[in-house]
Amino acid sequence: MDLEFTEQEQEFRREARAWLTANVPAERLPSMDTREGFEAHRAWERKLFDARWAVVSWPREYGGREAGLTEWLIFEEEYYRAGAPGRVSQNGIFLFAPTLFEFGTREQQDRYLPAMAAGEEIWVQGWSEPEAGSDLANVRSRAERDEERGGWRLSGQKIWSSRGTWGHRLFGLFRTDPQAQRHRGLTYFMVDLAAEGVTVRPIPQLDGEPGFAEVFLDDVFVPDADVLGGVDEGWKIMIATTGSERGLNLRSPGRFAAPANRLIELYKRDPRPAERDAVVRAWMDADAYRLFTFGTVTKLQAGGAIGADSSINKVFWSEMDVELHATALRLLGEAGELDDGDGGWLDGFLFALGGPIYAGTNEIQRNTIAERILGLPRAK
Amino acid sequence: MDLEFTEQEQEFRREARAWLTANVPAERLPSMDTREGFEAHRAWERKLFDARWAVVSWPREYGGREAGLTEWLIFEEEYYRAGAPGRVSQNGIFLFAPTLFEFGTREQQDRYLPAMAAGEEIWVQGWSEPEAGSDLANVRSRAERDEERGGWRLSGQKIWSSRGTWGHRLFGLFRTDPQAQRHRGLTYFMVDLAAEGVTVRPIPQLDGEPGFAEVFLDDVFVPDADVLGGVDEGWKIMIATTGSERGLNLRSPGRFAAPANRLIELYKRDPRPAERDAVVRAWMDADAYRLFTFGTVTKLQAGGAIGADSSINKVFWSEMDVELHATALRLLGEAGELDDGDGGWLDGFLFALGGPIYAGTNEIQRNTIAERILGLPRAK
Amino acid sequence: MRLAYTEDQELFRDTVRDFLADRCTTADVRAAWAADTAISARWVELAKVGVTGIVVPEEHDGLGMGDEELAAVLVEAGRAALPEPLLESAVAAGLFAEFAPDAGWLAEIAAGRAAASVLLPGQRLAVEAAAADVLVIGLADGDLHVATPADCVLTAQRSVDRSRKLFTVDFTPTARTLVASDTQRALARAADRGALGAAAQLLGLTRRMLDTTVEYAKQRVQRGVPIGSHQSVQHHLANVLIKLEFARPVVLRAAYSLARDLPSAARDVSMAKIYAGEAADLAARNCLQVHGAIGYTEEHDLHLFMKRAWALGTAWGDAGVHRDRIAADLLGDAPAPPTPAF
Amino acid sequence: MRLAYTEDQELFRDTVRDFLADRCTTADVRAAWAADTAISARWVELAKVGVTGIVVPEEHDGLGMGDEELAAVLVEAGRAALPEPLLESAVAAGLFAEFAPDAGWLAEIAAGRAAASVLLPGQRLAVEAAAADVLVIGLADGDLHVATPADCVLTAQRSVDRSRKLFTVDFTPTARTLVASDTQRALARAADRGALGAAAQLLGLTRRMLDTTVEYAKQRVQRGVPIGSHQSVQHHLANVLIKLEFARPVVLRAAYSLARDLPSAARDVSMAKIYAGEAADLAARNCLQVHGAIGYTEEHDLHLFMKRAWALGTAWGDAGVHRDRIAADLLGDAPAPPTPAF
Repeated sequence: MDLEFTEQEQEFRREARAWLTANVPAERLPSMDTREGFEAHRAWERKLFDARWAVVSWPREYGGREAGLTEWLIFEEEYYRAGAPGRVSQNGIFLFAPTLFEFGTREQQDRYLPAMAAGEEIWVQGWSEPEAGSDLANVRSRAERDEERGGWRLSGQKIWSSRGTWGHRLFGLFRTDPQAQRHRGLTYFMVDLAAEGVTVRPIPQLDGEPGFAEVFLDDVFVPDADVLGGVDEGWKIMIATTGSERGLNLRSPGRFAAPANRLIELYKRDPRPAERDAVVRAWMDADAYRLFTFGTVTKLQAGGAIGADSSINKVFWSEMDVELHATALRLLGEAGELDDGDGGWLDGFLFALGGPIYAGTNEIQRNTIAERILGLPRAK
Repeated sequence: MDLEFTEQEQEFRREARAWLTANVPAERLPSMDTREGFEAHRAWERKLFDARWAVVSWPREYGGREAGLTEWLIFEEEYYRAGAPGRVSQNGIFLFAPTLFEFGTREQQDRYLPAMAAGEEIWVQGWSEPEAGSDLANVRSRAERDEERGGWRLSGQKIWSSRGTWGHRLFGLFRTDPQAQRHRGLTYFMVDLAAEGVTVRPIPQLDGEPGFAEVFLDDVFVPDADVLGGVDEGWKIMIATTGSERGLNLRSPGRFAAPANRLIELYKRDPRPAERDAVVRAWMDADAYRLFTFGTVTKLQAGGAIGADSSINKVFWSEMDVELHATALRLLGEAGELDDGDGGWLDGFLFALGGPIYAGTNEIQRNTIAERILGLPRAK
Repeated sequence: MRLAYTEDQELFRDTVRDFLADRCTTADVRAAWAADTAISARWVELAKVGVTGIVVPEEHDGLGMGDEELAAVLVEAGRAALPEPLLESAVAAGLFAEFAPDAGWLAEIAAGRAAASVLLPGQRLAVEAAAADVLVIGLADGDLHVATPADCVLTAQRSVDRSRKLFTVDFTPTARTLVASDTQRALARAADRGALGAAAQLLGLTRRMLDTTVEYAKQRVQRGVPIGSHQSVQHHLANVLIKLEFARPVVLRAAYSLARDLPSAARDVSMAKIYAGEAADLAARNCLQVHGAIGYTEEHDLHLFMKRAWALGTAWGDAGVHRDRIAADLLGDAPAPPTPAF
Repeated sequence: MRLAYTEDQELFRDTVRDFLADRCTTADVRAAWAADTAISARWVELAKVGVTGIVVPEEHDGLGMGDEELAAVLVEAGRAALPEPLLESAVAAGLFAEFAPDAGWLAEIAAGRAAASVLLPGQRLAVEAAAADVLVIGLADGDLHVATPADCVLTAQRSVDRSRKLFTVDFTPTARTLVASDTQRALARAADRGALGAAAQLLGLTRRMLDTTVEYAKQRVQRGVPIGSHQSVQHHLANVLIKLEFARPVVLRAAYSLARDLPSAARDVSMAKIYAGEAADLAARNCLQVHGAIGYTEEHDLHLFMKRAWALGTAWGDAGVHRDRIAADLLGDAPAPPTPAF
């Protein structure tokens, strides 16, 4: 066992910390789900990109530092520790990019990755559909062949598309073979949201801002160049991406260590002994999550895979995040129901409540744990 | 609303308290699931009976006081408050007697009720079978007609029969119509455990004592006089009894108020602030249970029925009971793993763990609540 | 022994329920979100049903009832997420009746011509302080003041529930505003009425969230089956019902105790606030989870009830505050504070 | 950065696992229940595999390893519910190595010719005090004594886990038994080793209860389907696995910290004890529930593991004690006690 960081890793940490200290905006940016906040967050992404901190684990040619997993963990710790803004490009750089790296052509990568990393193009996920719920194999949106123009005409409806209100491009599955059942006959498309036939209806979230949207597609032309991977092979490709969504990338330990430490400070400022154990619990859980992630990184570095373990991870962090923020609101006493500006505890609480729902509800995750890890018979 | 007791009720309370104070044994009796303890508990039942405190809600002719529900609650509060012994006749007087009163003939009542109330005959439940689990409609034990002798010959196997090791008589369902499916074709029998063909195999419980038993019946003759209600009408009759088991009778509020108050004393003797909230919670839950029961009694006195509400009741008390005792063990610190003699917390904990399992697991109770009270579609 | 409302009380409650089902729809609640004040034309109508004057003595045109009836009606207010300061006006009315019965406010409130806001010792936030006609302010030293918004510097605060128009109050007491001194006991009782009223509303909110979600779970079909047939959904909702059914008698008992000023009243109220708050918290959590993404939007009505539940769980003393009070009473490990600190 | 055992450590652990699978069956554990002492012929065999001498220095015929290897092996001991005082002997060995390396006990323990019991400041119960060859007793004033059972008046106590032969110890310290003074720091470290060892065993117990119950849930058919296909059963067991998987790295880190005497070692150990204890508690609760009545009997093996889990959850400082220690460290609301009070 070795829980120390190497001198090189520590130097990486110092460099990241120095840059963040000097550059993180002193005041919280407006919500990224407002027009103004969206632009402010894009500008921040640009700044990160210019200093080569936007996508540390990517290849240098696309703006990264080729950082390993440990360095990535360190960067994330420093990022959240510094109270830096949320990542408006998150769906692109964390969720979609791994797929593009694995299944995209060189041309597609060159075309999309730099703009994504620089915050120029914000990507939007197109997974859920109103009738399909969390069951992606039920996708009904379809793509019809347009030989003449060399592409496809897409029609249908996507929902719960994060960043959909202001974002630029959507990635998602469409049914290219109407005869095929369930997860067969689906193709992975990249769609320009400015294209003719696209209508975006913003949906206000719990915090009142249109953080996600419904996207209607009516005969939207997408050229062959924007098909990712092979036609009818979308399911296989999608699995890789949802693996990322549920796995390591979206929720780095730094994401929870930072608020856990802020919670300790909040408690110390005005101790309420009745909440002491909840505060300790929140800090311990964030710490346990960090250690769990260390274990996962160790496994990955030894050539192992995450697989269904990501379900264990997702249930834990999403429930911890809700409890952590609920504890903070209780510590605030009477003020717990108020927007607390820079404190951001209420916003954080509302945001956290989405955790047990999205990327596969925790109920489905628990079924997955039972069936795929414990080997229990399939639930009916 | 009126949460006061009448002068008459208060007088009843004083009388009960005075008698219990004078008569409850100073030392805890040995476990009723040992031979010695079983007899000691029977002797105690006899003493209760002689003073007309064994079955306060029964008619005077069978040894009762015709107490109403409120008086019954009062008696139970005083009974547990006094730290009086557990009721070895419980399965008979609380679980089976309501059925016997409702469906038995006058002869059956005269024959069995007085001996039951006096602790002379201890009754044993014969519900579960090894393969049927909690699904009583799956009963496989069968009764074949014996016209010649005027009765039935019973064969099969019952399991988890509380008090089965030392008890005298068993009540339960047997299949009289082998053609009938599920809950049809079942008949309610009373079986003398001393009869030829009965084998009792004691099963040690978590506490090491044979609190329940497996009962094997091999061609056991039961005369027609010991059929309760009509042939093939056992299911309907059984429903009434399980209603009692899950409902008001088995778990009076006094059953929890007494240990909750003892828990407060335990905390005060050696306060562990980390357990303060759990102690307060246990006391509050016991108090809430008392109020809930008051609500139920109010409803019953107005002519209402309990019905599926008993599932709400059962989940609450059984989980409260486990938490209450677990809290006590934590308060005991290092000694929490020890048999603590008169304290009885460890025994109480082990006993409480059965609560969420028996009389319909809490999982099944929650399904019942969802389906029968909330009206959700049947789980598959 | 009888733990239930009387037939008369139930009749009154049912009348209010019917009125609110008609006149306080979720569209009306949304209107309150958008407006500067939640006090609308409905206030006079509520007065006509008797609701604003429940605890106003009969000689001042009220119903002359007490905490039991107030709690019964506030359950309905919770069910409808009624945004008006009904509880605050009732708390104020209690103090008026005791210390300033002839100041004229009692009849105004009973008639729906006035609404009151209130600020008790330890509280920093006053509901509808700007739009209220009168503010009743109790100070920690026991002085009781009656002021108007014009006497105060008010700073608006944004509640998670935007229909709650909250303000911090900067108030300089004067001889003109002072109506009584040494009112600590009455102020503590007023705080208990507030906590009881919040608990009652939390019960109604829980019921509403549960009912809404049960309907959804019956109708929403995924993979060919209604989601309500999944055991996980069934257990989520069964757990809410269990919490609710055990909170109900606790709130009822608190109303009974407070109405009679029993020695246990403060403890009983604290327990009611805790139990109702926990039921509502669990309802919000589980009902959101059962709804999934649709429940996470402001387009769906669920959030109106969740946010009210969170706000009222915090207001009038949260669970920690009330648990401390009960612990002090039961375990004697600290002197029981006479009034919940907020 | 690498949070995992080395290949060598895993190899050793696997050897012990195989040994225990063969030589510590549930029949063997039941035999320990029935006997006066749980120390059996297996003790020498354990010594041959190296297990009794893990932390005994090599010059005294031990393996000269530390807390990491000890924890790895104790996970296996937990999985098998090994009843021998392996942890107690290791804690004693640590103290011998520091204060009485030449008293001869180290080699005796490593060879399996002796087993030790231990009583640290604050503890009232000693495991196997009567059958042990030697008792190491630390007093609150920092004096360290080495005694034999004959030096003490022992009173047997009945643990819920009858394979744990517990005694209260009435011991009069003498100059003959005294081996060192001012050992407070070492005694605190010894208590931390005990807590870590309990945590490790709790992990193994959790895994065993879970595995046993998963098998049962696959095989037990009710109403035509395996009970493991019910969502409620799936979620009960998934919740246990989640607790276990998050407790594992916490215990691993504690072993790492304690092995290196890092400044955070005490806090890390406390966290390990809490997490492993909670995992085992939940496993006991949920696995019993999934088994139903059959799990409630002493005929079924489940109870052997549940009872050990309850006992070890309490021993070496329960969750409340360790939470206090972490709170003191994190929140500074009280001076951190150097050693868990039991």
